[in-house]
Amino acid sequence: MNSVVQTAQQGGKADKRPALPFVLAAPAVFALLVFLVLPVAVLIGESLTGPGGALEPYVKFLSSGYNQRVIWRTLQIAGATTLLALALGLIVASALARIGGTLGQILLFLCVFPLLTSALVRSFAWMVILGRQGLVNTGLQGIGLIDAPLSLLFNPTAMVIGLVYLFTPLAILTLKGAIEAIAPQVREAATTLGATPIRLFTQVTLPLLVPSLIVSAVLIFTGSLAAFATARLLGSERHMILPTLLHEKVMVSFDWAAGSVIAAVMLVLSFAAITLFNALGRRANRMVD
Amino acid sequence: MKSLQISGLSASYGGQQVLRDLNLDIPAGSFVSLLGPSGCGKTTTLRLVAGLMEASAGRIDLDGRNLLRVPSHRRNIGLVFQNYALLPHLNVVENVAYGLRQRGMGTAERLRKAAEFLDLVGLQGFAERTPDALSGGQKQRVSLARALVIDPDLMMFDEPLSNLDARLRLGMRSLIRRLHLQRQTTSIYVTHDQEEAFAISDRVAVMNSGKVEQYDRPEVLYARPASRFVANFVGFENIFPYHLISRAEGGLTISTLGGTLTLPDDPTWEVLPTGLLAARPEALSFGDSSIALDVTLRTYLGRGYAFEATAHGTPILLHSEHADAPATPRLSIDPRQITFLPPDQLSV
Amino acid sequence: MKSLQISGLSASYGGQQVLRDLNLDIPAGSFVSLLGPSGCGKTTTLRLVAGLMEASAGRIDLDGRNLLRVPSHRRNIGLVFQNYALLPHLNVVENVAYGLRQRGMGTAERLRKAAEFLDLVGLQGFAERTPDALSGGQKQRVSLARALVIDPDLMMFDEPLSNLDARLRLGMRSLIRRLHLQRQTTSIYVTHDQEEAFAISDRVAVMNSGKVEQYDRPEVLYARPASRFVANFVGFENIFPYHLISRAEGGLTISTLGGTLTLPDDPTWEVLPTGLLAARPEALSFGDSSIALDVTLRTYLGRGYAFEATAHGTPILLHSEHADAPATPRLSIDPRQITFLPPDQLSV
Amino acid sequence: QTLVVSEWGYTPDQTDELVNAPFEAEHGVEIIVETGNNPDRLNKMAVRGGVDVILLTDAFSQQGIDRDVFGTIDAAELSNLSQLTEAAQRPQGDFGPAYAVGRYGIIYDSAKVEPITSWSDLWREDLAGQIAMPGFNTSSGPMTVLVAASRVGVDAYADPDAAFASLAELSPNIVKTYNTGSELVNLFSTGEITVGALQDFAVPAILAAVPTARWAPLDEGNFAIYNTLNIAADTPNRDLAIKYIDFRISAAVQQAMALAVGDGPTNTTVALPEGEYPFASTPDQINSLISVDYSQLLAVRDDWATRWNDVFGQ
Amino acid sequence: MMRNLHPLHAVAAGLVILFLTLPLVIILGAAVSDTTYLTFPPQGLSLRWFELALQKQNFVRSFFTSLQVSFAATLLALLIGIPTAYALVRWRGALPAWMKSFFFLPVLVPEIVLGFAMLKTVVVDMSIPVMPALIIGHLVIILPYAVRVVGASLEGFDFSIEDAAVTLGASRLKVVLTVILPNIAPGILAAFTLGFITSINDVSVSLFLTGPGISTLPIELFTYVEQHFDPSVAAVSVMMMALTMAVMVLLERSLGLSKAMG
Ligand SMILES: Nc1ncnc2c1ncn2[C@@H]1O[C@H](COP(=O)(O)OP(=O)(O)OP(=O)(O)O)[C@@H](O)[C@H]1O
Ligand SMILES: Nc1ncnc2c1ncn2[C@@H]1O[C@H](COP(=O)(O)OP(=O)(O)OP(=O)(O)O)[C@@H](O)[C@H]1O
Ligand SMILES: NCCCCNCCCN
Ligand SMILES: [Mg+2]
Ligand SMILES: [Mg+2]
Repeated sequence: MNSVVQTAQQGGKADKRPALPFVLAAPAVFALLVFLVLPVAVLIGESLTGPGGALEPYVKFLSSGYNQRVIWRTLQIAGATTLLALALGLIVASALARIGGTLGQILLFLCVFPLLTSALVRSFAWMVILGRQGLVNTGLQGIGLIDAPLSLLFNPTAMVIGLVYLFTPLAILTLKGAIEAIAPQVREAATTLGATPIRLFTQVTLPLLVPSLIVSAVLIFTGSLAAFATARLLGSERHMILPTLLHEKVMVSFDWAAGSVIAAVMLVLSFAAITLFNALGRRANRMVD
Repeated sequence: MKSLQISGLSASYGGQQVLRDLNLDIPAGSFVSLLGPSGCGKTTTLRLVAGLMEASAGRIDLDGRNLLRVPSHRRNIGLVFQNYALLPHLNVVENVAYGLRQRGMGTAERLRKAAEFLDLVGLQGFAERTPDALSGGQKQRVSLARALVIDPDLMMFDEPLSNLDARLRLGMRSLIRRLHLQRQTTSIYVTHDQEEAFAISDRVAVMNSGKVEQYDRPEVLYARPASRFVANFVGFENIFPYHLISRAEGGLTISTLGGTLTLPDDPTWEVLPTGLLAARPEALSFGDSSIALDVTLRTYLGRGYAFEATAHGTPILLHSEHADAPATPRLSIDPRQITFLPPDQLSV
Repeated sequence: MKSLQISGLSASYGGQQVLRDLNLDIPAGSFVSLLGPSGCGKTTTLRLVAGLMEASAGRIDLDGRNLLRVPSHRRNIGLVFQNYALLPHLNVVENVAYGLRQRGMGTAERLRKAAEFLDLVGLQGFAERTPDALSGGQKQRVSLARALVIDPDLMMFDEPLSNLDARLRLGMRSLIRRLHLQRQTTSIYVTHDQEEAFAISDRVAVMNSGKVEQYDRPEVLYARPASRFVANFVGFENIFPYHLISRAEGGLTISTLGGTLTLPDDPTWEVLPTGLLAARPEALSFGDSSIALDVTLRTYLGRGYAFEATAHGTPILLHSEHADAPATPRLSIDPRQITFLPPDQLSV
Repeated sequence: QTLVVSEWGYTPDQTDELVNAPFEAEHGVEIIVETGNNPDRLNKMAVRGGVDVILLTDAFSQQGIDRDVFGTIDAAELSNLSQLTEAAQRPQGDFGPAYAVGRYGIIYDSAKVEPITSWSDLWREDLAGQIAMPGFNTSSGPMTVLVAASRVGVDAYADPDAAFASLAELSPNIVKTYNTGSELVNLFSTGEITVGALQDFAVPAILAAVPTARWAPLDEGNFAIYNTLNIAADTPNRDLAIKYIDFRISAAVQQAMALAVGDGPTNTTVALPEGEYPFASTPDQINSLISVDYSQLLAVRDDWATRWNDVFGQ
Repeated sequence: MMRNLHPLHAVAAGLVILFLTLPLVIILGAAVSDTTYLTFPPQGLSLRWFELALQKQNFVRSFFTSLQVSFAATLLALLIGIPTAYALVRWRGALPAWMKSFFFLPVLVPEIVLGFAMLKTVVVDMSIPVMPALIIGHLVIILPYAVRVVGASLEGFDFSIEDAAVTLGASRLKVVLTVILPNIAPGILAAFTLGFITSINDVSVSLFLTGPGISTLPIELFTYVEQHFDPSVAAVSVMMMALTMAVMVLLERSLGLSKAMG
């Protein structure tokens, strides 16, 4: 308790009730412990029980060539999505940061609105666009570029497009905030010290965005890793990724043991991604000079 | 050492014009302050010179070369910001070296030079810190070193001390003045603190609503402000109308504040038949003139007391060495601390 | 009008003690300032009196009643905050009426009374504005009215003017002083600005590291600070060691700064065989003593110039009416602006 | 009172009009329909119950039986049972009857591809990227393995390597493997595919969208798929559930559904007017259908699933 | 307005914004198409798919289930999230450092994993019925938003106004009611909106938690899209977007969206 009082914050509250913050947070902590931590722990616990040792289910799962391909595909799709969404997000965010007034607000609204509609609806829209009779094919046929419609749906590219569409608004929001948080004087200082616009971007803006890029990357990568609806609607059984495989095992083949292993693998990948991105972020920050 | 000429400079934000036909001649090697109230256009002027925004009209010449054609990052101007504007992801020495890096100087060389300038501002041993581990005063020193190290043709300061506490402010003020005397870089210094402007500058331009209202040596501004606006800004807190009754050999008689005053004349005064008399509080005290006072508040100043009073309905601030006002207080004026101004309609 | 006694008050944050055995006696109806550097415990003292934190030892009595037993919201203390602390979701008049509402006063009555206090602070016509539509000075007036309207037994101000610009600060200072003279509410005023403390207070407590170092009338503090710490705080910027050579009828001779000085004696001085001489910059000028100066920087002050110099290696700040230092500058001391202090080991 | 019926939800309007609404009216009960594909519904029912009657294809009802999800039904409880064909009465022992029989075959767009007359035609080079076929976890998925095996003349159970090698050759022609018949209808009507391996219940919908579509007469014949009705082991509404099943296998309902949505009737007393039907409408047609031995299939299911994934999960 | 924005940059940004906007426009177009399959540009113009969607019992029933689940879950999330956010911001140093990250765990655990885990533990082991299970599942995914958004509005909060209110005579409870809550009302509303929208759009967690006869609209839609590719899904999507838009406009009207989101 003593350390609690010691660190009591600004404004001078050596509070008379050091337990109060704990009491206030207790219901939420309880809810998460019982309904998140416990279920996930149980799941992982049960996945670690093979007849041939705790890790046996994992060895079995990971040694299958098919599963390896699923994992690799999942990572590739998540990686590609992350890079593309960050790039597109950066383009829009840096533009929006310079566009003020009503126009800026309208554009921001347009960028954010997709975030408020369900992933389902948004993936569904791409089915309409990429289909044989969709906008792209009719367009390309209309201008005579192709004569037979292309098969654009139900493949990893379609998934990546759908996911980039899903996550770019998130990148825009995060990055726009971060860009605006850079004091204009910092950029002006660099300019008066002789930085050309390009160097200003690479030496000042970009390094200062690293933390936000990392935050976005983590959210996008882990989000793509888990994107079930998009994978189901835009991918196909032939291009399973971990979430669709998990669903297949749990709800279709009723193989919950395999489902637990996949869930654990997904958790590990998510946390590994977070750790990796954070390490990258630290590295990038160290290397800026 | 280069000179700077600003001629006919105008600028606006959106539709609102904030600089109107501003002229300023800054001799090579001199230190000039822009003094004026908030919003009068001081920062805008610096930004135009630095190329951080565009002028709508006018010229800026550095030693005769038109600066407006040079892109901002090639102007070779050292700018010190009020909020320091250090690059948060670089440490202290990297910040100082940043400008040298843009100029293509090698790593070893620029770090050596940056270290040298850190010495100059008294920050030996802080090279490896990041900006957020510095106090305000230390940040401002880094900012100063960073601007100086590129050997700029012109140094500019935008209220560099206003985020520091009173004591630090004095130290930094001395440091800036000393460095200027040593390096003689032509400098423009923005402040709204009259005392600071006077202490540090060779010449001061008092700005009002986007124009220079008076541009002169501090001593002149202090003693002979040219307008009510400038007078107010340099501490003539009492300004009231007078009528000239007579000005003759050695004596000046005016009627003001419901009474009549006779003062020893000063030939440098421009006394119109009707105008304003401006007096610092130190010039006014209790005495025996025909002007009666009504004292409303006394405050202790340390050396002496200040009294708020009214004379003939006009509020007046005067000083006295004594704690108690006389029973029937009357005004006395020290002619060495007053000046005369044209009436309001004529002043701008 | 109630008196306040603080006795043996101690308080800590976590393990760190910030007030140690603080004593302060505030007579009913008087206006007392707590003056001290940042972190010395001024705010902590106010918070203890207001009941916003708990003391580890000591008593606080309001007219003999132990305040520490009364819960914070029943202490009936008006507190004016540096950052105004207006309730942002209420308009001006509702802010002022907030305390009355807590006291169960009816709507019509409390709005009428709030309006009356808005008049008092010169904010007629601002009743319906929200706080964010006010300037800093206006916010502080609302805050003042809000604290006054509840007719508190004690008014407390925590650096109420430090967020205002210089001009506003003077106006508000007068307003607070005037209101105090009119209402006579016992008041504690926290500031780290010596001039402000002196201007506004009946008595000033200079605080240092959680203790009161000197508590007296401003005039006494100004002329006879009791310690180096207080001297520094009230403007004795030059403090240097001396040895007493002789003190005889009408004359005092000391050796200091590598020379010898003879001054007309002042019986109120406490001159020890060895100690510190404290002098304001105004007390020092160029003259003809045996102490040689080395001038390093001149700055213009308006009325006169300040010179930074060293005497026998010690940095010195002195004033002069003239712009130019003599060719071989020597120190002169005005005995009316100096005082003597015990040597460092003895002072706290 | 409510009765929860779990089914595919493929033709909700007709089912409601011809089956559920009349039943509700007669028994004063509200029917809640839960929809989804076979495995989803079976699993949810197994995990959390709440379903009274479930409609599944025989492959999945067999799984349900193996997992003890269903209750047994005594033949005497169903007044209409005896009217059903032999095979439909007790297809899986003491459990529910089959109310419809479907065929697994091929449909193609005659305007866009050459006629198809054999299962082997699926392997034709001109059909590259044109075909959709059922995923492995559907009723008819594994049948494609049998087709692939017979194409190269081997027994899929005896020589799965050869069967799946044959299947692998089909892979380039497959655009998508689907999970529900309606998915296939979408693919067909949006032009994503021109050839589909499918159960015949989806044919009317495809014909409605693509009039040039043709059901292929296959040399090797079609596979039979029975749609069964079962009750939950723990249903509190057992009586009503049995009544529902009895109603659903009645001649009147089967006839109406046959005409409205093309469910192949199993009730021998259903008398359809002479004509061409998109389902096996005569005893001959029904008897010529190829039957799958589910006990054999379920035994190799996991192995085949892995092999299938290796082929298609590129 | 467009301070030194390079034309190429502006064009690139415009294209990306088009990429972000177009799909939703297309859904709108597809919804009013007169064809039985989904297509864009629409062929013919008809509202029949809207009509049809509103006649589908499953859609209507699941929509009301969704409303109930999302409303209950969001309310609960706020109820326990507001005190948490307050504790985290107000006693920044007093709570263990891991506490803040703890509340963001749900964001880091893939939803589909959470759904499966809850199916096993909450549904099967604890035998919690469908409706409460759905509400709990949604509560867990919304909680981080509630904590973060309310926390953000408290972040700029000047807690000295609490002290001011106390010295003016308000008890601690009164301070909460008359000072804190009114001042973070915009944040609470924003958190509510965000949580509600997140919840009502959820697929991955609900997928495992819906049960016989009790399903949420997205799950019904999901099942439907996989089976029927007709414009009624587009029509439902458009109606959902309209609802979202209405909520946002309402929020903007009553508070100013920028304020609420900030
Ligand atoms: N970005 C901007 N957009 C619109 N108007 C602006 C902008 N920046 C400044 N202004 C206006 O231009 C005028 C001059 O501003 P400027 O910043 O030059 O004043 P300043 O003299 O530096 O004031 P301060 O002492 O407050 O820094 C002011 O009226 C200000 O409101
Ligand atoms: N909440 C807190 N937790 C820990 N230490 C604190 C806290 N508040 C203040 N302190 C410490 O207590 C000491 C006294 O603080 P206090 O706020 O009373 O100083 P002050 O005299 O009001 O200073 P200032 O002029 O800066 O307002 C300081 O050392 C400060 O760092
Ligand atoms: N109208 C009922 C149709 C029965 C369809 N059986 C579907 C099997 C899906 N794999
Ligand atoms: Mg400025
Ligand atoms: Mg304080």
